[in-house]
Amino acid sequence: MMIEKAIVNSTKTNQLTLVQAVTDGLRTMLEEDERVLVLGEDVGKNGGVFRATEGLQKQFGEDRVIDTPLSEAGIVGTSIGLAVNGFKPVVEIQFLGFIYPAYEQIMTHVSRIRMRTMGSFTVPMVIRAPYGAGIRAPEIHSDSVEALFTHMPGIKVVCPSSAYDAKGLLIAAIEDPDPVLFMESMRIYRASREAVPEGKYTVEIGKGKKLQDGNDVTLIAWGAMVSVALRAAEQAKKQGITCDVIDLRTLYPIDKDIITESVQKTGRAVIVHEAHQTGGLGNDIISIINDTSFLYLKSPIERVTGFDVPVPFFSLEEQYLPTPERVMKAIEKVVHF
Amino acid sequence: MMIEKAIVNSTKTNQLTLVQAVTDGLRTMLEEDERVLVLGEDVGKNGGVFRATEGLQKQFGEDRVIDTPLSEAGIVGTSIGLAVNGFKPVVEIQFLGFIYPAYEQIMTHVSRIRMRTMGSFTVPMVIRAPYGAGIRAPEIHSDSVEALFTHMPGIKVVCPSSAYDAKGLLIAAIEDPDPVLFMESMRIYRASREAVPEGKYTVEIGKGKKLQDGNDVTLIAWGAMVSVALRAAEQAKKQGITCDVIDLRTLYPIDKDIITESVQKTGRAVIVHEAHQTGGLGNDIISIINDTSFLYLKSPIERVTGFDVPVPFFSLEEQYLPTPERVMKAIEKVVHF
Amino acid sequence: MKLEFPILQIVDENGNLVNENYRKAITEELVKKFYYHMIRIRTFDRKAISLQRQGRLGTYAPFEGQEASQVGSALALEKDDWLFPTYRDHGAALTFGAGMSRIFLYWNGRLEGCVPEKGKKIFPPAVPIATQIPHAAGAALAEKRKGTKNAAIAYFGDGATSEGDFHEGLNFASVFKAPVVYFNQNNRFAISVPIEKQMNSETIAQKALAYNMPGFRIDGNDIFAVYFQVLEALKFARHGGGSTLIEAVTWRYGAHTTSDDPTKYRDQSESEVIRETRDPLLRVERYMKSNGIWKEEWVQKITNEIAAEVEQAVKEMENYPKPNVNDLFDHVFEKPTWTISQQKEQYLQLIGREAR
Amino acid sequence: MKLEFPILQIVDENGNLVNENYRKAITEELVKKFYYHMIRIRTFDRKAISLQRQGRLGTYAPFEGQEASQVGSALALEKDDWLFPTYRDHGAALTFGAGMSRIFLYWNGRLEGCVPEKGKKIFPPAVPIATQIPHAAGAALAEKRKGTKNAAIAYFGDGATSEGDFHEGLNFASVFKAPVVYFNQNNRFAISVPIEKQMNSETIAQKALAYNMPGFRIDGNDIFAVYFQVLEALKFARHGGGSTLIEAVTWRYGAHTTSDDPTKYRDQSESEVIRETRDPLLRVERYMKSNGIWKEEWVQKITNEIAAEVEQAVKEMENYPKPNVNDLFDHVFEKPTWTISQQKEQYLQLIGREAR
Ligand SMILES: Cc1ncc(C[n+]2csc(CCOP(=O)(O)OP(=O)(O)O)c2C)c(N)n1
Ligand SMILES: Cc1ncc(C[n+]2csc(CCOP(=O)(O)OP(=O)(O)O)c2C)c(N)n1
Ligand SMILES: [Mg+2]
Ligand SMILES: [Mg+2]
Repeated sequence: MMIEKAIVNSTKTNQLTLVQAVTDGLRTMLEEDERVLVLGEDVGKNGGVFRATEGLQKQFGEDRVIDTPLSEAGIVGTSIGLAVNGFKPVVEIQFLGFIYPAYEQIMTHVSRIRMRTMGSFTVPMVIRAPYGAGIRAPEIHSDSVEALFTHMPGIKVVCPSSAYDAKGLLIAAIEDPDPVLFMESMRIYRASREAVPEGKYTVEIGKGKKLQDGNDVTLIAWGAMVSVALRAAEQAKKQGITCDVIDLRTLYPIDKDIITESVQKTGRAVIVHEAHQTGGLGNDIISIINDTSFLYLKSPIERVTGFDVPVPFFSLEEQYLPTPERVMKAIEKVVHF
Repeated sequence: MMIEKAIVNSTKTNQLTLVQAVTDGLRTMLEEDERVLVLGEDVGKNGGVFRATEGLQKQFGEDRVIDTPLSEAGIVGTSIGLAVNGFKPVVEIQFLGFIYPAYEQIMTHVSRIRMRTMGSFTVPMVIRAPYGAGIRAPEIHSDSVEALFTHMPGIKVVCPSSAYDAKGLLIAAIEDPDPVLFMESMRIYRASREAVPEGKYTVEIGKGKKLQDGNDVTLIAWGAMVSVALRAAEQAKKQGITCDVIDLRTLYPIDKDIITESVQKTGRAVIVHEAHQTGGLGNDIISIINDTSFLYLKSPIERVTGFDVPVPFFSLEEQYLPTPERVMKAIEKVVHF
Repeated sequence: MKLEFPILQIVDENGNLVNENYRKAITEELVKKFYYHMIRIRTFDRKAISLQRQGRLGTYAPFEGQEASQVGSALALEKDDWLFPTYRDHGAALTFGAGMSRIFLYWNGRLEGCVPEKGKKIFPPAVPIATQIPHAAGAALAEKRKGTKNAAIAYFGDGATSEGDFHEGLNFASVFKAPVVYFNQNNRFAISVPIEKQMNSETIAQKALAYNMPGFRIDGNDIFAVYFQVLEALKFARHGGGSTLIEAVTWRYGAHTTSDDPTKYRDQSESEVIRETRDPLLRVERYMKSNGIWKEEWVQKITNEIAAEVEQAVKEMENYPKPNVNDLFDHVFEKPTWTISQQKEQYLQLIGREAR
Repeated sequence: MKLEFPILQIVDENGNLVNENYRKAITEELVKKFYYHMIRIRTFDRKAISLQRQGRLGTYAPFEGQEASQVGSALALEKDDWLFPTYRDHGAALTFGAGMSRIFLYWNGRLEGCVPEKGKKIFPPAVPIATQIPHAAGAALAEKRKGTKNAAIAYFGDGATSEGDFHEGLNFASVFKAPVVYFNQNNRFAISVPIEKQMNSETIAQKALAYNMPGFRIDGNDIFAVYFQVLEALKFARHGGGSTLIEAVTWRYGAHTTSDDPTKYRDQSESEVIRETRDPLLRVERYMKSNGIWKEEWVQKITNEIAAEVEQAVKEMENYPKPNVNDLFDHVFEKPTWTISQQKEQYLQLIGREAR
């Protein structure tokens, strides 16, 4: 594990899955700051359909962990009112693919109120949403639409790939004075456990993390795609190709420096994401490299992404999602250009 | 004017503004195909807040040109039902900045019904929306969010910059068997007139248009930014720099060939759009050039775009929007790299 | 307009006819049809759950307990009407003529599951809650414009009434007098959220008042009430009356879906009580018995037939051609865009197949 | 619950008190306050239109005709309450204490126009229709959770009732018993669309029934009815009763905005008739006259004062520091992201200014 420059108040750790780390982060902040409220569909008694809010209503009461009507615009819209009036709502959208009814509220209010009022009103809100394909969920439960929010000035977008980061970034998001969309990959919710410190600590929003050092190619991924990139990097190593592997962690604002530094070293880059290619963040990353590292590039940058098709029914989702093989192919392409 | 390979049934032309060409296109198709319906807020008696549907209700009746309740999700959702059941709804969203309430309907149904049913149901719908800044409109009336739709598989996105193209593309969109978002720049609605043929003709969706030939830099723009690019090209000429100027016209699917051909000739590109930079189409275009023309590039590609801030209140909109000066600066940058 | 919405019944829990007006309309044939379809979809439902448990089906949304609502409403339709189901209304879809193996395919993550039988106007299930409500208004309006007498039925749950699309759809339907029956199955839970937390109103039927639309509240476990009320609403729709909102009060016995654990949020013994007292099939059985039309041989016969039909559908599902990767790319547009063609080509090359 | 929603009046068109219950509550001071604020905002409104015509203001949304609704409702508020206006409710905002020059700035495309006076809980005007309706629920809920007695008022038009946010907001407010007054100004048009095409229901008040919320329909040109009904609803809210929906039936005399031409869609002579018979100011004038509290000198005095105040506000607006380009970049986040900082720096460099 990488050493984080984070303020950890406790040295005691627990072995947690990503989703448990989310619960732990919520609990920590509900304890720490009474302005924090948790709202959403089924987050109370049921503890959330993924159990991310398990036990929280029991511990903090129905006033702080609130089951809402089935209405995403209502949840977000009401939370705007709570946020401008002193609370810090952490709302759960049950699946990112069901965030669209709230899109207007997020686009025209959550993200704009600070600017419209020159800071007189602010919306310190976190919107949590499980996202992505790969768990054989019913249709429309598997969207990965971060780009709809990174193109929306006024909101930050975060996407952890590990339990440690999940808790630290979630706490940072709740403490952030501005709205944050917090994306949680369902595919890795319970994929593994790692040591997560008890109590409060933060991971800085806006900073990526180098997971592995190499010389030949820079791999950039986030969320569930990080492990895909790591597996491809292993395959590449067998061919004598070594990779820098970067977990972006924050999708807006993107950590330009970590990308630049790496690409100026390797001269090659492969970006992996599960969202569609057209309009996906891969393009933004290519632009960053174009801007910062043009003369360093040895070959065109490759994107390995979900296709330009709706996320399919689950019988075809493995074909839709990037695989280590597809990433490996791209690595070969940039190396042998 | 460029010669179009379009099927024009009439040799008679009228001098029309862009918005009049839209009306003409609607009238032509209402006459031609009785399945075509026009729906929206104020499109009937009032003829639309921009007069784009002026006179149509009178001519075709309240059954075909329909004033709807104030409800974008209702308009689009109801039109889905009309479309799968034999009609061709052409809906008007009063301003693109008010399309967000309909985002869920567009994202999960308009764009997906064909795939979800393997073609058993289809949605031949056109969504027209005036967009963009520069007319001193009240706040939130000036968004330019094409990228929210180019990242949505299953819908095409079109954005004409001239009256001729507006009519031809609109007719092509109405005849398209798939949904099309048709963006109309308010800033150029009445900026000029040009000869528009009477009757039916189409401009092919998916094809850009070269407006000017040059050797040094490729300028790529659409909608209201085309004239900004053209003015910059003029300035550049005075410095001895000649530009290819491309009007993209269709934003999804982007005309890859016209871009590739030009950039492989010039080796340099400047993309101009009024949407925010992060997540904007400029990034997609850079990716296309990265994929197709890496070895031809003489300098990093430049983007001249709206900033990563909400489109501001109109007292600052001229500062927000790309100007010929900003484009000129970028031209100098790519030339003197 | 009226303000009170008592729960309407035609046949009570004990199988007794409580509204004499319908005595003549209730033929033996009709009652047997009711029973046949309810046992048919219940058999399907149980099979689906067991397949899911065996890993032969994906996550599944069961409807046991709601058979009267789904069968009664679907049987009231004419063959050219439209049906807009949710993820829980495959009971209604099956009754209306959806292919059984297709429903299985749907729950196995297969696109083919949304393809309706030829000529059947069954829309793909609405997964994003309430989004089908305006669709039904539009499809019905199209029928009206074409001058047919066809109508549409849209299914939705109690939770769905909280979404904006419910309101916008009903408003459009009422303004345009679209021939729609808005058929609400109030099973009193939206996953874990009980109706008291979903809304402050005592009934869903009263929400019709906001649109000057006729609203009715019926016993959703009484298939007679469901059938005749929907029939009447359809007649009203076909004759230019516009839309109706019907609230059918019912209960799902089991989990929200096979991924859900109802004991987290409610006492499941309540389900058992309802099963014993208010089960929709039991009620028809009681009615049939007290009217002398219950025949064990007939029941045995249809039970066997249905079992065979369900087994056959499972077989069809399991023998269905494997998912075709071309289908990932080929149905987004009538003609694929270059991005899709290029991505398809590259992908097929990678996995070693030719683009067709 | 009740089903009938007659239009409530306290003072009729001729200035006669028609509900004796309020005789005592109607003091001379109150009536003068009504008149003062209505003439004040009318003066503002006319000035704004004339500034717009002279090119000194951007597109403007006038409210003339709706003064009783806006003033009566705003005067019922306590100073710590919340006000959620639309683009047409600056009359209400002004009455509640918004800075007049700020309202002018708003219509001149200035961010500063949305900055409330210190301590004033006035939200920026809702431009996307109906979006403020859930905001009010949330802000009011926050007050309730803090244990205050503060409430919120949310303004919206007849057209706004068609949006999903109207429904979702009222549902949330009713479920959580949020202390809100949902104050609808039914001016019977949404731009060009008359209410008959907007909804099939005869009243907006009846939509309250969908949420088990008290609903009232009042004469929105009768400031007495508006004031006392809103006061009562606020009291109900402050004491834990939850939200109320009030439909104030009124009329805008002029165009939807200065870009609109009402003669395209309605006969403007109707406005003239209403102006003569039902004008909100005229009604108070008649009341004052028949109750002997109308004093020409007083009217002259306040007219002069208001004229001076408006002129002063215009001056302030026009002498306001020019738009600062830094404001384009500096308020998106508390701390700008690098993309914003970089874009700002490059832009300031280009236009020849230092980043501050
Ligand atoms: C827009 C949207 N939000 C959330 C969900 C997740 N979800 C699926 S079913 C459901 C509950 C629906 O309850 P109800 O409408 O009562 O129907 P029931 O499941 O009881 O048949 C929820 C919240 C969804 N599918 N769509
Ligand atoms: C979501 C949205 N859609 C469309 C518009 C454009 N628009 C502005 S005002 C208006 C009519 C509003 O009518 P109503 O609610 O009756 O209020 P009024 O203007 O009469 O005060 C419309 C359609 C908008 N501002 N927001
Ligand atoms: Mg339910
Ligand atoms: Mg109105």
